[in-house]
Amino acid sequence: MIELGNNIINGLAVVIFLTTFIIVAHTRLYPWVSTYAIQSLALGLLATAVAYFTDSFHIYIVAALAIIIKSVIIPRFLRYTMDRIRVDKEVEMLVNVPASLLISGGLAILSYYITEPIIVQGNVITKNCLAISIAVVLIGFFIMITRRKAITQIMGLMVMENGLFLAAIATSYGMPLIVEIGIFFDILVGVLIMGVFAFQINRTFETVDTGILRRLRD
Amino acid sequence: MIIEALLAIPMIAAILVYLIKHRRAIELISTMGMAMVLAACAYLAWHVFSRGPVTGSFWYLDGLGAYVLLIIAFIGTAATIYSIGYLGREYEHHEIDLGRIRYYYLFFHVFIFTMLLVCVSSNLGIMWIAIEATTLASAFLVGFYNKDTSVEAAWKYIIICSVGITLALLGTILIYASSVNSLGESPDALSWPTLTEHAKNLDPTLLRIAFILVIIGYGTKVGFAPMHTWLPDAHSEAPTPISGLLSGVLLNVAMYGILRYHIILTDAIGPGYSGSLLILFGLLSLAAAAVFILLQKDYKRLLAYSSIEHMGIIAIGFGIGGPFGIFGALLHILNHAITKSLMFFGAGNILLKFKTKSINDVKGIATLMPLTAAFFMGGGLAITGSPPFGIFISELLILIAGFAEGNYPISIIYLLFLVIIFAGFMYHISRMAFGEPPADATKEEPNYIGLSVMAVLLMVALALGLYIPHMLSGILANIVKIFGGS
Amino acid sequence: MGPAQIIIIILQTALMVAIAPLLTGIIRKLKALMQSRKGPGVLQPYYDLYKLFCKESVVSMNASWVFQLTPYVCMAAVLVAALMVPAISTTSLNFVGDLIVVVYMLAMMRFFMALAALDTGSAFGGMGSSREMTLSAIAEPTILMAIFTMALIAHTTSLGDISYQLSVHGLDLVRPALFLAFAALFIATLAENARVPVDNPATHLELTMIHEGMILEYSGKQLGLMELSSMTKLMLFLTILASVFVPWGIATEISALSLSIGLALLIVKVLIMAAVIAYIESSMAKLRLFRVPSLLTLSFMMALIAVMSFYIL
Amino acid sequence: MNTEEALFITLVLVSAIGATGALVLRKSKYCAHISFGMAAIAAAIGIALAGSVLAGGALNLDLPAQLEIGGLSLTMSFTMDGLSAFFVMAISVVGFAISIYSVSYVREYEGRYSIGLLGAVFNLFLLSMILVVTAGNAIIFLIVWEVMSLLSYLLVVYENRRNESVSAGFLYIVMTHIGTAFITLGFLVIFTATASFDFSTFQGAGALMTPMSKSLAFLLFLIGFGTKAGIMPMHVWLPYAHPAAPSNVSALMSGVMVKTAIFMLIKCVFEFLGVADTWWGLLVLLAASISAVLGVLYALNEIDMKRLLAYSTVENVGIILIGLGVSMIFMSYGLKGLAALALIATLFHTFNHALFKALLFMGAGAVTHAAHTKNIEKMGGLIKRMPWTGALFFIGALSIAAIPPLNGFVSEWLIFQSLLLSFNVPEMAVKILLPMTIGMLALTGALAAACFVRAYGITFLAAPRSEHAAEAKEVPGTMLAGMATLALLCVLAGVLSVYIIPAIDKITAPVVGISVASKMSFGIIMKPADDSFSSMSPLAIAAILAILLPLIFVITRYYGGRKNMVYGDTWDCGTPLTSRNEYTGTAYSKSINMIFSAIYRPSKELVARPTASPYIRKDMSYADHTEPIFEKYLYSPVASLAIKVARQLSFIQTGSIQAYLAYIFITLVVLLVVFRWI
Repeated sequence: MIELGNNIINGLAVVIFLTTFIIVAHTRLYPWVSTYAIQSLALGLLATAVAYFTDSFHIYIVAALAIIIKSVIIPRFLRYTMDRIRVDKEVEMLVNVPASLLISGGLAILSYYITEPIIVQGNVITKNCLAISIAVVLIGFFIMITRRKAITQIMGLMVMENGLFLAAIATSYGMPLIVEIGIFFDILVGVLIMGVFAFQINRTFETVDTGILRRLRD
Repeated sequence: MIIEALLAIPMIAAILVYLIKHRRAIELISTMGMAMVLAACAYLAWHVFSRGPVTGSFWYLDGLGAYVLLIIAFIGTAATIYSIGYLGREYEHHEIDLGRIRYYYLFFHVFIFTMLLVCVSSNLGIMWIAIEATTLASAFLVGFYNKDTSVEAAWKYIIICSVGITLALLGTILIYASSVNSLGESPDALSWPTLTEHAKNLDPTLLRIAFILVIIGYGTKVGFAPMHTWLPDAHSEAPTPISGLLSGVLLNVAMYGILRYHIILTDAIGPGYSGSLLILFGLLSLAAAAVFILLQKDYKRLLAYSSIEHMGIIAIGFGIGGPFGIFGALLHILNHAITKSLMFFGAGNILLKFKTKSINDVKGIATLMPLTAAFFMGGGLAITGSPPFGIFISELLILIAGFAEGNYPISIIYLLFLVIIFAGFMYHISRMAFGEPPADATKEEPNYIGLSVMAVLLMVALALGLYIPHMLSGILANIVKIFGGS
Repeated sequence: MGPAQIIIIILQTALMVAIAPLLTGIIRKLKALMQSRKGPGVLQPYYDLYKLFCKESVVSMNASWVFQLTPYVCMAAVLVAALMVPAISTTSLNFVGDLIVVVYMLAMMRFFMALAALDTGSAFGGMGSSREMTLSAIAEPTILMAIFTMALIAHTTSLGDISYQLSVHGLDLVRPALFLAFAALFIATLAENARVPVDNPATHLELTMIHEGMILEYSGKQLGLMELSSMTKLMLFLTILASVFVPWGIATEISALSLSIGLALLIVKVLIMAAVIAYIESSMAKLRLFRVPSLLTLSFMMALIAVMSFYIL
Repeated sequence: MNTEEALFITLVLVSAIGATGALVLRKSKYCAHISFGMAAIAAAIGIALAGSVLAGGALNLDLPAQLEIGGLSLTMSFTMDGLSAFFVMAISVVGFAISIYSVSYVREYEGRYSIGLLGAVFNLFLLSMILVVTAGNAIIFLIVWEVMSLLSYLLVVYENRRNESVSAGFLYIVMTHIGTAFITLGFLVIFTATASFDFSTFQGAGALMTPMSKSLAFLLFLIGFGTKAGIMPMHVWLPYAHPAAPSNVSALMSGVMVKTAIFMLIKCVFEFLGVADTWWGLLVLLAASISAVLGVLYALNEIDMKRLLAYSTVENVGIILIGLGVSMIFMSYGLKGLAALALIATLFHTFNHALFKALLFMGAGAVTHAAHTKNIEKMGGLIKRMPWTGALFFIGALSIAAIPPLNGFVSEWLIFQSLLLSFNVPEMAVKILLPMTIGMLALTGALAAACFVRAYGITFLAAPRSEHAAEAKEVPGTMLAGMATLALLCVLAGVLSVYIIPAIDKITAPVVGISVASKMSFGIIMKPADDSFSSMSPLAIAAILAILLPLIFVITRYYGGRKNMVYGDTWDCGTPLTSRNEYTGTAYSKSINMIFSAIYRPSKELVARPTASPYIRKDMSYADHTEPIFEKYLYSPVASLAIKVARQLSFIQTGSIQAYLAYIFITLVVLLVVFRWI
């Protein structure tokens, strides 16, 4: 039973991991969003699995929230924004795909290296996911650094958030419910506000390329 | 109960100022609101300092929290009153319309609310939410003028801080994990009192990793170098009263976030580890500030960098620790809040007058606006740590701590940077204050309401330099005990 | 200090003033002889002075009271200095001041003279005063270093005591330092008294004048005073050299015999030095102004070596 | 509450009233009278206070603790012993004269700058100096010390629309702040041994400290206080800041403010640390000799009246420190008597310099006030137009040129004596080093004389060199009164010095641990604490001069018959003589300039506009500059290095958000990896 649980959870974790790499690899915007949606879905399912195997009720709610907000609302909002500001659908990257993939791989190894002392002494069934989750966080961060469009930066942040969520589930079956809800709310508001500013950037500079945001410097 | 009330006031004020469409009324309400917040905070603080921490289902307020709370309320009130004069002037010169004013005060109060929430929340998770919320609320105020630069600043602000905050959340999660491992799953597994209580049982490895994430995460918001990059942009682009609020208060709130973890680690594994990280980032910040203050061309950015410097000083103070270090750092939080907002208010008057933020274009303030010049110079001397102003005492205490704890090299580097920064700062502000004023400029003070506020702030800064009331030192001494590392 | 000493002090001071012009006359005469000229009589300076004192003085419009006051101050200063210097007897106004005070009295004289030179607004005056102050500035260290040497040898700086110590303890106080210091001070004397090779007292060629340039605007009684005071100054210096550095024979107690011996020996010593000066002046050319410093540095080094040799030997 | 405390508190109150009054009545036309009147009263109280302390009283004023933490309590305490009383006396006497002078001097600024502000800051500045020398605790000291610097800074930039005074002020405030940093470190080094900041516990702290930390503290103090005192090479600010301020303030700064540093140096070295090692004294001697010689050399070359005086302050601080250094050397060998002698000489010269430097600066103020320029080349002939100022300035010049029997001479004589007595030092090397100092001091003295002949001659004598100088008017009575007070004191302090020495000895006795008054003053005679060595009597000299001068006058008048003066033109080689033929200040210092060209490193440019004929020039312009060594080779390199490094590093703030995120990312990764290692 636990075995099965472990397999399922690890499997889903791997899915999340892979989707992250796909996002790194893709060069067009819409697939990003859909990949992100899939990743979030996997995350939700993983949460559900955890909830089922540890039969703790509040994680079901968390899972539901995850699926609704992360794999439905946010992707829709992002698509809507992209349509509104009519960005060209290219992802402008500072580091090309192969290099990005290699670096991401390196980051993954790094995160194993870092979390190793925790994993050896952890005692929750999902502990192996911790490394993956940290890897996802780092790679999300990497995406924010190397992709120039405002939208892609938001996406990167979202990927990081997914990594966090995974970490929360992995290490401690999620945070207290109230906190989780608060966090989801924050993320949602955050994305909305960033979208608003993306609009403003587009209005002021006729582009969402954050590379040109260099008026303020010393 | 009182805490709920305290949190309710700014929200109500926010809603009211947004609904009402009359400038005077808006100003009145927001002033009233802040006054009430101040009163409530004063009451809470009295309660805490006389009867010990206030606790609630989600709330926990001890001396440290109450102290920061008071600073928020005090500077917040000052900022509202200053805003009346400042926005009033811009309104009369038709630079902004009533809509913008409503928008301004709406987010002003929401911003205040979020900061209050940070201090009173007992749960680290909720504290994280609140800190993220401060970013979201203030982002709008940073982008207030909708100019290209302000939008850029706002974007950098929100993105960089969100990333940082995200890392902080990861840290929080790890802490939670360790507490769950030891305490088992429970809603208050993240509540601060519980964590400090059981700090000894927490898993050190997790704590250490967590603290790295937290100090980088919240440190981004505090403005530690090298995560400080957003700060000068945001603080210089925001409307000046908000700059004062961001520099004087928000940074301290974020610092408060770090301190909570610092205390947990102190209790768990002693002050050494987190302390040395604090010192590291403190010195980095001092260095960065020194570099950019030396060749600064924009006086609001100048002040922003000086905030980075002072956050560094505070971090060093807490990092060095010991009675003097922590006492000095706590005192420095207060001094810096007062002085920095004073400086920004002065900069606001200058900006209203000269319509430029470039240091080279500002000359002869002493001739055109004697009072502003006096307060600005006074503030400048105070902020660079000259006696007889408060900051001198707190900086000196931190230096003494360095010697008392035997951290000689750190203390000397610290002093060196202070001197360099003094030189750079004086160079800029003396060029601004003196010299032959532009021919066309008229001799007139733009903002008298603001001046009264500045006068009060300068008086307080001066008083704290000459005499520290026993009440205050008693309070600080109590707070120092919280850092005890029992 | 009884009346006898007082009388002696006054007498020997008066003597110095009285024979100062004679000294100058003698030097001039010796120079003339060495240059195989006949030259004026040795009493000529007295005639000159008398003539000057009988003349009215013409004073520049620009001049102020500084100019008027200076001659009297110069004379007074040099007299005060003379009071402290033992000439024929070791008794002198020790308590009033020591060698340093003497030097500073002469500095006072110089100070007023230099100001008076500027007072008339003539370029020569300015030139002279500038050069005078410059040269004295670089001569000063030598003089004080020489004084220090004497202080080391005799453990005192008051002139009377030095010459007393030396003449009483005789040769067992004699060190190489003494002669080095003597030589150094002698060079300084040449510089201080505007003698060749530093300055030419006989010249009136504008661009080479130093001392003469300073007193160029004086005339009549005032000029007379200035001349007399500078003659006395030279006498003073030679007396110091004679009765402080090589005081042997100077009267250490008050008796007619010893006093007369002292007088005779003093005159002999001074005459010898006068001869030396005359020889130098007729055998050497005046140095270029900016060569003088090297000469004075040399004298300073001598004085310094004097001190060191005292310590080391 | 005893008399001293009462006096002290009234002093503080009076200054406060003066300051506030000046601000309140800034519009009234009696503003100057009130503010500076109050300052004068405060100074008078200061004299009384110092007097009663010197007479045997004591001040120990403990205000409530300013702050108490962790067993450390910073109390606002003010104490006065003989030493501080001496300095309070100097400050108050000079302050008194200057306040009187200022009443009508500040009229110069009417309508241009706020008199009220000047009056207020002046009052506070005077008070702050008195507080500095009475502070009883290191923290309080640091506070009042910096406050003093800030107030003087405000006075330096008083003419705040002139860029040069603003930049001078900037240089000043930065240098003094650096100095304060060193002082703070010094105190902290002592603190680590005493665990308290009270000066009472600092007393003899040297016993608790390791030789290493003692020497460290000494160096820190020497640099820190040396900056304020203007020792080379920390003097750079002084020649700019002192002249930039209004003349009455320059007088205060040069006259007494720099002395507060001397005070603290004596206190720290003799009372706190105790002279541990001979090289301390030698180091002081070295710095002092350099300051003295270079100071006077730069003064000689200066054509700006006030900057000339400022450089001469550097020189005199050098002389003072020569005395101090010798005293330290004697102390290190336990030759207490000689140490006492040297210290007495030091203090006496400190006091004298306060008197005549303040007098000279006031004179400079009067002159610039009348001639509307600080450039001595544009003055001349003022002695006829401003006879009183001329006379008073003359006295100042005589005293600073150490002409007997004035005060400058007496103190220099004492310093010479203590140097001459250095053959008592047991150590050969030191013995041989000290004569060099004698040479330096002699050179300094003679050059100082030259400098002030030049200053006085070019400024006051001969024919006026500009219109302004030609129609200069004598300054009002109060200004003259202020100067006359100090001039009189200069003469008295010189002539009656024999009776002042014992008073100073009372002060130095507890510091050095031995009283030498009985060996120094005998009736009208003064001896250098060594009976047979030498003796001197300014009073007698004065008397003899007083007899001789009239005597000589009468003799010359009647010998060879009475003749009357004839007035005519200066001899002009046949061409009419104008002020353009006069010897200029630049020309006057030219010969010295050439002799010391190794130090001045002069550079001259000669621009000639030719005409058709190669022999006739349309006109020629000549300019020569001397090179400020320390600025060029010490300070500007450091400053430019700092700027350069900053420029190098400023790429951090590129403005690219990706870069910013990358910084965070790298920090994170690095920290995590490092953590994993440890």
